[in-house]
Amino acid sequence: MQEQRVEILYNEPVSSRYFRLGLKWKTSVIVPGHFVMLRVSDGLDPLLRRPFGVYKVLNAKGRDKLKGDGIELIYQVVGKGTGILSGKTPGEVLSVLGPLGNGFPVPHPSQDIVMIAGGMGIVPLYLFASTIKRGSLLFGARGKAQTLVAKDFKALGLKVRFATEDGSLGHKGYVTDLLSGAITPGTIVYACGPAPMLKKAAEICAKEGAQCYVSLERAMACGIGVCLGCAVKASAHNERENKNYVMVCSDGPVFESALIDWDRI
Amino acid sequence: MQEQRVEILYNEPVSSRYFRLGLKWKTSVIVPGHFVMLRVSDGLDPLLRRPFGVYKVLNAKGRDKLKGDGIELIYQVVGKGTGILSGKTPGEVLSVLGPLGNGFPVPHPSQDIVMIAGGMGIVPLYLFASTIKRGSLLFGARGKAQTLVAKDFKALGLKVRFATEDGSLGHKGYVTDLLSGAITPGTIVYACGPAPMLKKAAEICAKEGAQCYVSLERAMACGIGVCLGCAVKASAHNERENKNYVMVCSDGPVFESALIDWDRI
Amino acid sequence: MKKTKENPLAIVVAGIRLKNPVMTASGTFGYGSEFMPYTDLSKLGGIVVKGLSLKPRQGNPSPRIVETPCGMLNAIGLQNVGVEAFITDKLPKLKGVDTAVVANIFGETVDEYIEVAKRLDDTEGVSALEINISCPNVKKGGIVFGTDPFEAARVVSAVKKATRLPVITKLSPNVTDIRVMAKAVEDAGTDAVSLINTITGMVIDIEKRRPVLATSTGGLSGPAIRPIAVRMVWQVSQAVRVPIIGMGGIMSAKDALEFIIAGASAVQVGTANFVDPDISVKVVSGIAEYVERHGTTVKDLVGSLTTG
Amino acid sequence: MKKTKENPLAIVVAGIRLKNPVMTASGTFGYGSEFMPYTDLSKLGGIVVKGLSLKPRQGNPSPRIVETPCGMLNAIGLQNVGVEAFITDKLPKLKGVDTAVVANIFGETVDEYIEVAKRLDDTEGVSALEINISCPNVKKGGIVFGTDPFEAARVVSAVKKATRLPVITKLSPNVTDIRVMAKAVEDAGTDAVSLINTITGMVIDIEKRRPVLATSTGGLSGPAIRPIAVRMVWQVSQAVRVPIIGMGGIMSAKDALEFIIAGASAVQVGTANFVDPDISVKVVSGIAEYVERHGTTVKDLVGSLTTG
Ligand SMILES: Cc1cc2nc3c(=O)[nH]c(=O)nc-3n(C[C@H](O)[C@H](O)[C@H](O)COP(=O)(O)OP(=O)(O)OC[C@H]3O[C@@H](n4cnc5c(N)ncnc54)[C@H](O)[C@@H]3O)c2cc1C
Ligand SMILES: Cc1cc2nc3c(=O)[nH]c(=O)nc-3n(C[C@H](O)[C@H](O)[C@H](O)COP(=O)(O)OP(=O)(O)OC[C@H]3O[C@@H](n4cnc5c(N)ncnc54)[C@H](O)[C@@H]3O)c2cc1C
Ligand SMILES: Cc1cc2nc3c(=O)[nH]c(=O)nc-3n(C[C@H](O)[C@H](O)[C@H](O)COP(=O)(O)O)c2cc1C
Ligand SMILES: Cc1cc2nc3c(=O)[nH]c(=O)nc-3n(C[C@H](O)[C@H](O)[C@H](O)COP(=O)(O)O)c2cc1C
Ligand code: FES
Ligand code: FES
Repeated sequence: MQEQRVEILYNEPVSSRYFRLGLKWKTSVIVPGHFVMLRVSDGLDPLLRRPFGVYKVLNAKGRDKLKGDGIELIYQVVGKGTGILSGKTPGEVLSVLGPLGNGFPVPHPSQDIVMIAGGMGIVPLYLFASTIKRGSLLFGARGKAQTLVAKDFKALGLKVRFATEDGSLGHKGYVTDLLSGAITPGTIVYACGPAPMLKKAAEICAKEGAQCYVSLERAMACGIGVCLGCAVKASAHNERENKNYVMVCSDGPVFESALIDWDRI
Repeated sequence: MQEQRVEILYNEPVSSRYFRLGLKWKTSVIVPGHFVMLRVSDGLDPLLRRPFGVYKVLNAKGRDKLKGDGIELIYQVVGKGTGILSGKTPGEVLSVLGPLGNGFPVPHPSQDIVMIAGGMGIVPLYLFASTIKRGSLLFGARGKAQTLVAKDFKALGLKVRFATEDGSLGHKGYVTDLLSGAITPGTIVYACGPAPMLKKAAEICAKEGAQCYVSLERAMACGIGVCLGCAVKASAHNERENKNYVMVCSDGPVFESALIDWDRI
Repeated sequence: MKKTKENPLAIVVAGIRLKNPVMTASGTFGYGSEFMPYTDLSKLGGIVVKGLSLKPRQGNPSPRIVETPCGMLNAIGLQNVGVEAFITDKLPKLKGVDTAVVANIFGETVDEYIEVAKRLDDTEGVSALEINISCPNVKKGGIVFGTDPFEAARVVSAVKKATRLPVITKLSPNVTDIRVMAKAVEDAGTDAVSLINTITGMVIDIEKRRPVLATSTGGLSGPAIRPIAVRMVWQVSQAVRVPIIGMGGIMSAKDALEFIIAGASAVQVGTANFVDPDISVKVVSGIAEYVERHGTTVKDLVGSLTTG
Repeated sequence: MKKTKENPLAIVVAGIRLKNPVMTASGTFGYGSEFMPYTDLSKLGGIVVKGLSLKPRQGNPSPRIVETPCGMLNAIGLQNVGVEAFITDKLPKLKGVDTAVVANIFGETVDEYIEVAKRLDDTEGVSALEINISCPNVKKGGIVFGTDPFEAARVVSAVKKATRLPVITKLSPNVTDIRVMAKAVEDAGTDAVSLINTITGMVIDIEKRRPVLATSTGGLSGPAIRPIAVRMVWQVSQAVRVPIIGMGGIMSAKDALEFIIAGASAVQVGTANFVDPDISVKVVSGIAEYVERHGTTVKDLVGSLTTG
């Protein structure tokens, strides 16, 4: 959990706006769903760390494959911080805080597993899938270019169904369109992606009686539950527990979908 | 004079804290004493450009050797901006504004020339010396390590005398200790270095009746005479011309020493 | 019926027609002509020149500037050539440049403001006056005009009487409630307000144990102050009806649009001109791109913020 | 004659003995114990906990934070567990940690301040109270206590009467003249002042044309505001005799020393804790190195600035 300075092993473009970042990492076991906070520059702008999910544990040893020589992150260049990150070269050293947060709960062996990802939401789900090694994935993306990482998924031997808004791959439309058809009341759904997608997935699961866990994203300052910046409104059910807001970084990022007030997400 | 984005040709350490920076530069003729303003990062911190003198014109062609394929700067890592600069690699592109300022005046062919440099003050004097190809240099530095660039000077065939505070090379003490002995009333002195050194040099020259030109440094924001930030107080003589302050960037950086109010430098 | 396609960037502020909402801020653009080698002045909505006083002023001792995180402090001390030399030496150089020229003026007494305003009143080539009230009021023991609503209003109504030019009053952010100041100068008859001027700050050299600036404190500008400036523009836009010119840390079209959406009819680019002397023109083209992409006009964007 | 070598970093502020002048700022360090995995709390001069109210508060809707150039805005809305849960659940976790614990308190009425203060008065493990007066005064239509010298003084004297603990009053920077506020709370009996709290700011999402924060505006913190904070500490140090605790954008020992030299007896590190949870301890060792190199003490450095 400590802050550490780790070496960059590789930082390679997957496509023009997506990069795989390999970091030396020997210290702690990663649980799928964990994230890390990277400091992209020693300067004061950008000031805050940037959160990223863990995609892979490199050269993982042992039974659960969650401790190895390094970790791989996948990031999309969207602004200042990720722009600077994309210019880093192997051998450079980054300050990393983590692993942080609570991971995905382990499913019951008898449960059917459906993973549903939108865009970069694929990241924590891949690590989860590579541990659990069963279930199927529904993957929504803007277009074909963004589905590159899905190759890794297929290599795991998991069934992957695509949805693209432009119809360039798989179903034309939203990935949540595929969800009702893929679940039954016993299914456990793991979802990660943009808020509207998660909201829709939560609704569908509630309707179909499936269990649903979502991994949320929120602008973060500290990543460790102290700034109270990454709050999301808890559902009325949770309000009775006297927790009106939950913190994505320390209470999450993975939540049971019923705990979230989806109207105020 | 325009802002341009130029490619880094090389950025090599001379010693641990000094770097030679080669930049592609085909556009404009450089006059010795000119400086450029570099933007070390596209981010907002550091916000302002950093001023650096021009040390060399690379592959210079033609009579006056002042137009070539590139320019070389030498910089010392002293803070945030120069720290970032030292991490840049060949092929990266920098935004450069320049050449800026007014260079050293050309001496009369009959005049004896003495150059006196302290630390990084060597930079503009080297370009001057490599054009004028005569005279002698008095070079003051903290210790032996900082005198590396003096090799280039010797290669020009000029006489160099050193002064180091720790006595590790040449005279033990201040470089200005050597000045009285090196000049006569007809000499023209070109000085660049820290303010106390310049002040002392100006005093000695005034006393000995030698002409003296100094190249000043001052924190700069714009480099083009509009922010009025780099002001230095003019001497009483200049006050009569209704110029109480002169701007180092646009009125200088080279000034006749009598124009400066050395008590308020 | 013919429908002339109007310039979607054009905006009228205090009766001044600007071809686009981007002006350069006083003190960061000299007298304008210094930027001719670096940028195309005719592409700018307007130029606000360095603050002018009745007599030339030599300014403060040096050091006058110091960089700060994402900003800078300046204590130039309002050095300027004086209104006379401006009219005879500087203004003629802008002849033929197709942009609005605004003269920023200041004084140490109300009378001085009046005299500078009068001198500029019959000067060709000046589109408006911008009154800098962030100046020490010598008669009031150095308290700045701009932090006292009564004194600010006094200056504004005096200048209004002394000139036929539109008057923009430039507000200081160093106040508890900038709406109070804005209302005071609106009531005094200003045609527009511009904000924000710099925020007082200080940097200390810990080795010398002295302030870096010769005057101890200076004015903070640059992107560091932008969130404060946007907030103040938004507050003022809800308090007054006169148009607002917003500024403080604008480095890009995105930043400028924050001010416009918050309620500014036009913006001024300041410190950024030091970083890139062509940046103001880049802000213009960025705004043009945004307006085009959203099929809107600057006029419609002004104050288009939805809150709550 | 034996001369005991004293700790050159030690300082007494408002009767609290600090082993060094570095504290953590309220709202940026949770209730302290959250940082145990990341840093050694016993190396800190003190910890100021998240602002406490009489009842638990749920805080503001989300988004609550946004990054700005060299800073951030927050609108947490003073979410906290309430004074009761602090005493029973949070404070015991700091038992055995060798550092001063300061409880930051606030209320929406003077009575609420009094009740929180009273509840903490007989609590073991609390060294002092810090009163946050940057809170909306519900009885005065939401005007914050901290921008009105009379209201601020009312809070301070009420709290002073309600507690035997030393009282530190935390000043808001959103005022025309912070010296007036400092003097008002000094006269009301505060044992020390701390400054600055955040400066109100706003960031707009230009695509949505909405403020990024759910509450529209938030408080600006981080290195962007440091020059303003240093200036205010210096001004206050010339206006009052009570000790000053300085803060605003401290990221390093160098920054902390600016505040101390300007007149602060101690400093608080805020936003920087988010960037590096061990940074406050690094500030301590940097100050130790400076004090050693200069053969001086923190006590002698306080207010050692030479101007003019
Ligand atoms: C728990 C968690 C895990 C994440 N995992 C990944 C991942 O594996 N791969 C990946 O590419 N991204 C991930 N993100 C998102 C990533 O943190 C942001 O894309 C990144 O911080 C943007 O930084 P920037 O400086 O480039 O963008 P900025 O310049 O800061 O902003 C650019 C745009 O991105 C938005 N943005 C900024 N910060 C965030 C944020 N924290 N969350 C969402 N949007 C943001 C801004 O609103 C703006 O529109 C994750 C976020 C969280 C909270
Ligand atoms: C006309 C001119 C020509 C110059 N030529 C050279 C050169 O050829 N090689 C070279 O190494 N340096 C040169 N300098 C100095 C160089 O500009 C500064 O060292 C540089 O700006 C420091 O940037 P920084 O961000 O690393 O330091 P900062 O983090 O900004 O400051 C570190 C330290 O350097 C001091 N400093 C900052 N800016 C300046 C400045 N402009 N002048 C003097 N001291 C400053 C600060 O007070 C501080 O003590 C020149 C300066 C001028 C004005
Ligand atoms: C070096 C400098 C000089 C300035 N001089 C003046 C001036 O003469 N008159 C004035 O009204 N404002 C002056 N200002 C304030 C700017 O016009 C502007 O209000 C302020 O810098 C905020 O904008 P910015 O952050 O874009 O720079 C000056 C600012 C700087 C940085
Ligand atoms: C997320 C956050 C929460 C804060 N909460 C409080 C608080 O509860 N009470 C208080 O007095 N100050 C609070 N502050 C203000 C800080 O204590 C401090 O005064 C301010 O952030 C300036 O210091 P900095 O720039 O080092 O952060 C908070 C600041 C931040 C960033
Ligand atoms: S990011 Fe600070 S509490 Fe979650
Ligand atoms: S640096 Fe701006 S006038 Fe010289």
